[in-house]
Amino acid sequence: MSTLPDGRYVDDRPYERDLGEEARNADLDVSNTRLVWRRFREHKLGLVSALFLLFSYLMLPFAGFISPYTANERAPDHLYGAPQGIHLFHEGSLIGPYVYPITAEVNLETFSWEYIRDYDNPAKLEFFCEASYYKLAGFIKTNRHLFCAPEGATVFLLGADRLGRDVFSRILYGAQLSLTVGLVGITVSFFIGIILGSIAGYFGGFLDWIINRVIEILRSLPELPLWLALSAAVPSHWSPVAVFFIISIILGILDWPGLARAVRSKFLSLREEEFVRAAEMMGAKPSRVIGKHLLPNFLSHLIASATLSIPAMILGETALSFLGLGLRAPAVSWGVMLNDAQNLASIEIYPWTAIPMLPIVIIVLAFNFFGDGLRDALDPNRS
Amino acid sequence: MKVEGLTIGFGNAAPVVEDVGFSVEPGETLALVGESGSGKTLSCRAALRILPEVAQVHSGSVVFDGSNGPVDLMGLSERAMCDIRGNRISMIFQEPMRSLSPLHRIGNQVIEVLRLHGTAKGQGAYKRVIETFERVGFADPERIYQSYPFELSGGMRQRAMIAMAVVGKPDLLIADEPTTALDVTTQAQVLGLIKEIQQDNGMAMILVTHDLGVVANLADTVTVMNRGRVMEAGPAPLVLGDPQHGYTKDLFAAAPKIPDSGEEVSREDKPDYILEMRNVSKTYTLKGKAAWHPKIHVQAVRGIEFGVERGRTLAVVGESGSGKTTCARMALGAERADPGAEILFRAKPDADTVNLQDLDTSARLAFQRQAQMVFQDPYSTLNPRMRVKDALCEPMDIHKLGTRPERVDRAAEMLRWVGLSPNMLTRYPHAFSGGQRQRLSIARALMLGPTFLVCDEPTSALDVSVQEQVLQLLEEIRDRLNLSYMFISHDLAVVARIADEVAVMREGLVVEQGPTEVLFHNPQHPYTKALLAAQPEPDINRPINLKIVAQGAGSPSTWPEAYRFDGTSVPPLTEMGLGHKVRCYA
Amino acid sequence: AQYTESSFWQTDVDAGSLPPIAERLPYVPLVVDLEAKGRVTGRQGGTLRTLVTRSKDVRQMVVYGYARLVGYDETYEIRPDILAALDIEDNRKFTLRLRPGHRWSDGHPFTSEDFRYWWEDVANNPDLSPSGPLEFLRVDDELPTVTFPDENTVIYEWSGPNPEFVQQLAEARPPFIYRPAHFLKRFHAKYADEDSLRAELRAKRVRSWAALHNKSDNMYKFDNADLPTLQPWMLATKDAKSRYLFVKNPFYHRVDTKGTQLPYLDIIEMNVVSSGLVAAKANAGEVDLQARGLDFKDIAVLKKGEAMGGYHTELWKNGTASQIAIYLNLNYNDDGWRNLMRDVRFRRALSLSIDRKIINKALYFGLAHEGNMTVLPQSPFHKPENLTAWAEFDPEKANALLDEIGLTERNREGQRLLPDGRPLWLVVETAGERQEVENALQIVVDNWRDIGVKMIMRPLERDILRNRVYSGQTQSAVWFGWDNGLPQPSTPPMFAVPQQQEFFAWPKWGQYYQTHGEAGEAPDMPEAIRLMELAAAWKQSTSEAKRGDIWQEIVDIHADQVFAIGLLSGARQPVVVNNDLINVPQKAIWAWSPGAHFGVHRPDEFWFDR
Amino acid sequence: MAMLRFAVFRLFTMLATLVVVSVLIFIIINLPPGDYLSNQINELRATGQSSGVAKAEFLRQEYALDRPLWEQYLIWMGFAPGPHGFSGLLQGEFGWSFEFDRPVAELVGGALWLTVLVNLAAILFVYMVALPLGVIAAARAKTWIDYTSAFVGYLGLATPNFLLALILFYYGNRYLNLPIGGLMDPKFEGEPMSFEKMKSVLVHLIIPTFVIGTSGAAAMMQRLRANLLDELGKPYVETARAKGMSESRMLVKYPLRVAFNPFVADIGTLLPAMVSGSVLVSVVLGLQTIGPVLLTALKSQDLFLSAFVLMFVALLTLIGTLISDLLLALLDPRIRFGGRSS
Ligand SMILES: Nc1ncnc2c1ncn2[C@@H]1O[C@H](COP(=O)(O)OP(=O)(O)OP(=O)(O)O)[C@@H](O)[C@H]1O
Ligand SMILES: Nc1ncnc2c1ncn2[C@@H]1O[C@H](COP(=O)(O)OP(=O)(O)OP(=O)(O)O)[C@@H](O)[C@H]1O
Ligand SMILES: [Mg+2]
Ligand SMILES: [Mg+2]
Repeated sequence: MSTLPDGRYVDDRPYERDLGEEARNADLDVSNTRLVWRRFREHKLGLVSALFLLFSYLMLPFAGFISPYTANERAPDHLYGAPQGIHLFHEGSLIGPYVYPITAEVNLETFSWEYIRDYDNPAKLEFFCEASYYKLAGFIKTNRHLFCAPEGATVFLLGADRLGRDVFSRILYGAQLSLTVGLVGITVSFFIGIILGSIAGYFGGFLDWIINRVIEILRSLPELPLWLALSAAVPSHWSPVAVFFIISIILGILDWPGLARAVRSKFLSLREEEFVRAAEMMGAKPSRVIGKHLLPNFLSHLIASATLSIPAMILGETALSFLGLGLRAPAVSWGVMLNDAQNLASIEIYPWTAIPMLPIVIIVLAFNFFGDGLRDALDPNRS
Repeated sequence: MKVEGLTIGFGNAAPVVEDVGFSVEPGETLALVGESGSGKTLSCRAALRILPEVAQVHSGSVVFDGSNGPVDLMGLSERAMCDIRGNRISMIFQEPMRSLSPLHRIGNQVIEVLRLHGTAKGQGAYKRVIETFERVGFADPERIYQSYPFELSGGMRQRAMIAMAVVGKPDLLIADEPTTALDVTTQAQVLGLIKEIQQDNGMAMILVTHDLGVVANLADTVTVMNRGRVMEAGPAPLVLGDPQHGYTKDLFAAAPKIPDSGEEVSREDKPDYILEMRNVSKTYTLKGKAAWHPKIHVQAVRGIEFGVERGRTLAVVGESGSGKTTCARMALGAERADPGAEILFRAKPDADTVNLQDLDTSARLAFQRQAQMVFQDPYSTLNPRMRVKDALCEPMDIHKLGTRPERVDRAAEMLRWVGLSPNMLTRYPHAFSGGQRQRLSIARALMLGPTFLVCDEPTSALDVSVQEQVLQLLEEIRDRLNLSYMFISHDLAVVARIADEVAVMREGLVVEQGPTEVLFHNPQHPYTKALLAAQPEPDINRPINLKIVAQGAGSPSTWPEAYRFDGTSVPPLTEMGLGHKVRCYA
Repeated sequence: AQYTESSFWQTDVDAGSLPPIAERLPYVPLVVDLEAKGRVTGRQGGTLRTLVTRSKDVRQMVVYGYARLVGYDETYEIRPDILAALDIEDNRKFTLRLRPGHRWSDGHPFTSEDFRYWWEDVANNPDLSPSGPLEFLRVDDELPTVTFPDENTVIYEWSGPNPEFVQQLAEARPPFIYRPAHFLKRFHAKYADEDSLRAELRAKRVRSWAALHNKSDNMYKFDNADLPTLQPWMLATKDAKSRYLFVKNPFYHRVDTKGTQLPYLDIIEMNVVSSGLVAAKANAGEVDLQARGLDFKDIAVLKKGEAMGGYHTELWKNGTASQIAIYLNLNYNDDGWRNLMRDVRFRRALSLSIDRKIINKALYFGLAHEGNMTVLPQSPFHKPENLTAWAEFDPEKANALLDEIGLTERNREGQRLLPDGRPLWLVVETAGERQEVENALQIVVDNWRDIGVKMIMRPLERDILRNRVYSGQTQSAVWFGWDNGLPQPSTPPMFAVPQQQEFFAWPKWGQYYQTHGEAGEAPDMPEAIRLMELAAAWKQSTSEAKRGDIWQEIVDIHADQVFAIGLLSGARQPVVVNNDLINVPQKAIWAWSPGAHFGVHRPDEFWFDR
Repeated sequence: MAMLRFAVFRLFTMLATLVVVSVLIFIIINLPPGDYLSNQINELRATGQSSGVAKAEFLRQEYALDRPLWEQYLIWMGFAPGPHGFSGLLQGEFGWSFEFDRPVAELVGGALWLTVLVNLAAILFVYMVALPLGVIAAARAKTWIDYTSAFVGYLGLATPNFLLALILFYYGNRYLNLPIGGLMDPKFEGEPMSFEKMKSVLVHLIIPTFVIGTSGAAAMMQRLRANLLDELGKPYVETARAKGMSESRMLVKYPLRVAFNPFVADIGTLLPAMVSGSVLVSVVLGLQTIGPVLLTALKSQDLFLSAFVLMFVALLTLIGTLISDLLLALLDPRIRFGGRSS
């Protein structure tokens, strides 16, 4: 650095005359997905959520193995059994994981079940033991469980319900349905909603008019009577899961207009953006403009919407069961379990029957943070 | 305002602004010039503390000595900062389109500055805004007040930005390339306005610009930046007259000038037009004040007739808002002309002509393969969610040319051509400087190897040395590949250099048209004359001749009889010499 | 006798807008000896709060009020009530004797004119009754001759016996064969003048005088505050939506031995709330008497709230013959299945394999009676062995029975196969309203799986279920057992024989009878035919003993044939009673028919000891 | 002008759509087997109450339920004469409710204002809670306030409404002495509006508003947040900052308006939601709104009542979409509904 006598300042580093070479190095070959992943990793909460979700889904086939009971296995002597803690120390000495056996007795004064713990006879849990048969991953029939109740005792980690079924095991089994089938509806609804919404929004004019009329009509159509009619029309011998599957697809089919309108209105405005014009002038086909230019600019909303529909889809059946259409036994889902818990006794006297709320909240939050992480990773402004 | 030791970086990478310092006194103008991408904008923003979130100020202080004594802006509370921004220090952003909210009327966005700081209220504020609009050269300020940004031409938006910045009469104005999109007459007017305010209020100004002519005309001190560092700084006469640093020297040497005289080029008898526009007009309907108000119609272009010869360059110059961009867009079929127009394109000398007004899908695709555009506002034409790599590869993608690696290779090649590093391929558009984005736009247009290129102010945001490089590039490929250009620019020096033929537009009309040499050395129309006179020269001793400017740039009804427009009656284009047409009564 | 004026009406009496008590009562009021019934003679006054779940349930006040021409007493014998006497000759001729001086709630005399009006101008008016008088008035399609010899006498007479007549009059929802003629005539085209009728039509927004008449004339719906009534309480709120007040009828015909006019309670306040909240409200002490909307599963919560809510929870027994019964549809549209279901061994096997004990324990704390559908112990036809017939848990026997039928083939999952090779998947449709049904069926699913029968449960909307059953689309359905679990010899046995489609085992046979052969199918199973014969014999017979025998045989046939697989009976119905409310029985039966829920326990005798 | 023309054009399409919708509605509510009166007769018979049958049969003729479906439709709409001449929707006759035995108009009118009240409260709640929270969550993304609001929102969303209501009622009654169910203390019913009544209504509204509102609020908040985060990086936001706007004011004026686009698109559902939005919630909470009326009507196939309510909701939906389209055009001047130019 130097200051000339006339008050000028001149940099005195050697000066080379080449243009625009940037010092920063970036590897060119990284694919977009990799970059997104790299950025996603920085969102800690999102990462944890993603891992949790991954774990949850990977666990689904092994739900039978992890849970000590099968979904509809009843313990007739432990109706409304209270949650049992797992203890390690008994009278000051470590004897490994054990439970106190419980006997349930009717109290005809209060008309409720009372649980008497037998503190003298701790029963040690068994591991990799044999209990009732189930199908691992849906086809391997086995009776090995990660842990099971000791002889003569029960292990209800989260209590038992009215018929003496283990809430913990049912939550695990319920996840198999709740975490999968409901998503089908979301997929269907997003698929239709995005496609039709994009078409309406991007092309406008006549197509927009038509699609909007369809949306209006669909939206004006009452869902309630439709469900009522449907419940009469479904063939009787269909399994509950099949019915539920169909219903979630129909839910999806009925659900798309909201999304489609959102997509449409956003696209009506986005399509006027210069970069869309530019793409068109390069000769980009509509599908390309929509897929590569418009949708990515609406992705945040879509991610948020998807996350938000998840609890709705998981719980959709509880509303439907008011109309006799919900998922029903012997199928187990979180919605079914909560449905059973919708009475005062469950709240006041046997609160553990309402526990399935927790996994729903946790899963939904995980999806939310995962979605947020994804949004963040895709956000160009954060690079 | 005094900036010292400013270092800004992104993430862990090497800082992009390093140890930069400059200062400006009240009533003074500091010109910040330098290479495109050298960190000028970032430094200015840092002073206002509105850097992008990912940017970090590693060190530096910004001391602002306003009416309340000196304060270090870096340490100020967000609240206090709000008081300073817009009120004490205001800023004109480089890219006016993106910097204006698309959903609010211009007037609303401008008057807000007054309301926010309680400078003026109600009718008074409105008056002041309208007045400022007038002073930045809007013929119809009320209309502008009611318009939305997308309804304005590039230059008009820029003027709206300027109006927004100066309407609050700040102590310091940071003007980031405030006149790039303005034609020279308007530019002169705007610069005049700024000077006036400076004199009246003792306003200080930091002027970022590439136009050394403007620097020469306006600046008191100059700071030259390159690659994030200050190369040279000092009083304008000294730096301009006697550059010391190597970079400064190079920079000034690269400044284009209108050649003093040129030789007549012989012309072929029958021009081979690649694109010909006949009787092309375009009328826009504005969103009125409210649903029940009558609609305002704007005749953006009125009866244009010209053609672009194969292998040659047609330059279109003219007043901001005169319909140049509209013309260009119509030439590429991006906008439909009013009925009755014919826009004919002939891909090869022996091919059939196609009328762009009625193309079917496949013909359109074929046309789009041949014809590309460099947009005036590169920022908004780049999808903010697309990496540069994808944006550049997209044209090839669309036309299914090459394999993926080939496309990327070509993209890297193109970047190199326009003076950018291939490293930048993985960045998103927002992570570039204005000039860099402009070059991206050029690179993208070249990706397909078109035969016809419409360049809408392609070099306005480039410093002269880069501009030189780009122009060279354009010339080279024109000569090598027999490319034809339609070139829109406000920089007459650039036009003089690259164009074979020039059309001068005013109010949607071509007022004069002819071969470059003729036009530059024998201008007939008062407006053309005004344009030439208003062209600032990078020479401190040759100030702009404001008298000619005023005469030509004034309203068409003040022109001499022969040229005067009177309402809708307009003089015809009269052939004056070989290919030289002037709009006058013969 | 000396009657005491009620303080509730005192001001009206003093003001002269209401005659004094002695003039309001019939000359011979019905005197109730509360002490003899083991109750406590009470005091007038107080407001009783209760809840219903739909606003149309204001009709419950007609049910609870239970003022009938004749009605059941607490031993389920029929006694005259509004009538002073009812003379019956051979079940053919019925002489109804009214109480002289009896008045409608608006003070107008209640006379044979009111009966005549109904018979001639309502029941036989083609506009008001398009299909003529009610079914129960027809004996072999013959209508009665109805005569009105004097103001206080009405005679219904048929050539053959009509044993149903009296029972119907004592129902929870009786056919009101009398109407307040003085009130209704102004809506009747025959009596009203045309102009005022037209004005009335416009005001009420109805289209024809018939509709207007019909609307005004809802003795059962009880939603017209202007319509005079004979019930103990009358509606006092107009246009209410969620809160209905009923005040005591000043002309009510019953008094206690101390000369206090019944009902004791001045006001009944009926609030409409959603069904899910009844328990919560009861728990919070917001009701004084509540059974409707409360379920067995609420008992724990109710008990818990007793101390704070100032009430106690009585547990009555339900009066239906079976709390949960599975009906195999003997008229199912599918041949293979129908044949199987008609095989009594199949029904027995299914019944035998159900572990009722567990269900009882899980659902009712073991307090209900496990067993097949049969009459309740209070009925003279109850036999303990009928309750346990084919109802003890014996999967082995069940398996043996199924094997015996020939259902020996099984698929890989261990499910038996029909002779035509289809797996034995039994779809059980339910009305989906009761959680306990679902829970019970859960257990049944497991039980049946053990005998190789796969059960699929399918909840439906109540009306949809019914329509499906009637058209033979439903394989099997779950419903209550007979509504009337307490038949007496005089109880018409229609509901127990194939004469009603409402018995889900034989919808089509029932239709056949009900439509006189136009729809449905004639019974073609010997046992069904036998039941039909028994019903016919019952109708012809006049002797109590003979009828008793017939009833007994019907009950036995049901027990043997397992037409409905009952799971449990006598489940407990929680009844929340305010601690101050006196005379509410501790042990009683909660039944619609006979009994009209609270009706037979006479709420007009309940009172507040405050 | 163009806007006005557009509005008029939309109005006409709306009417046409309404006719189509009316046909569909009529078909759908007639889909389940049986009709009100035959179900009614069945029910009466099933419970041994044969005495009501005559009346049901009378109604069947009176309301042309014995005619073929298409004829019933025409009569209902007022396109064809019924047993008593033209008396359909077009003539302003909304029909008769069998279930409640009252004219539909009378029935619906009463429930309507309560419905609007409840849902208005819920919508207000949603906007008052979700709007500021969404903006704050975006402005302070990834801070505790963001996470907490997400958690609470999703908690509300993931709890079945009925369970939530029951819990709130039970504990609300026990510890805060809040009323259980209903929309006002029964004793105020039919009373003229008074301060006391107002107070009672407000107290009764607390839990329903909360229950209905939570899910809506969470949805709105999260989506708003996502949209806002997108906008926050845009250069025009910086311009606004450079003007010296305070962060909150800037957020509200600029990005919020852009981010609002998808919500304006959804205004179409807001109106009908005011009427039918909370059907199931109202049913379980025992609110005397149109929701339970509709559900009972549907379940019992009370033809005219359900058809009218559904038609009304459909009309509101259509008006809603109309308004939302017009608002969209106002919100974003760039929007044109025409076909793609060029
Ligand atoms: N968000 C970002 N992320 C990474 N790099 C960025 C980002 N924004 C700007 N840069 C880089 O910082 C450098 C300085 O940019 P700046 O906008 O200050 O340039 P400039 O001097 O204003 O150039 P021009 O004259 O072209 O506008 C450029 O090289 C640019 O690529
Ligand atoms: N979409 C539009 N809607 C309404 N008016 C428009 C629209 N686009 C352009 N205009 C108007 O058309 C006129 C010409 O605009 P155009 O963009 O062609 O000008 P220009 O010559 O390119 O100016 P500049 O040099 O400032 O870019 C201007 O008055 C402008 O306001
Ligand atoms: Mg810049
Ligand atoms: Mg332009």
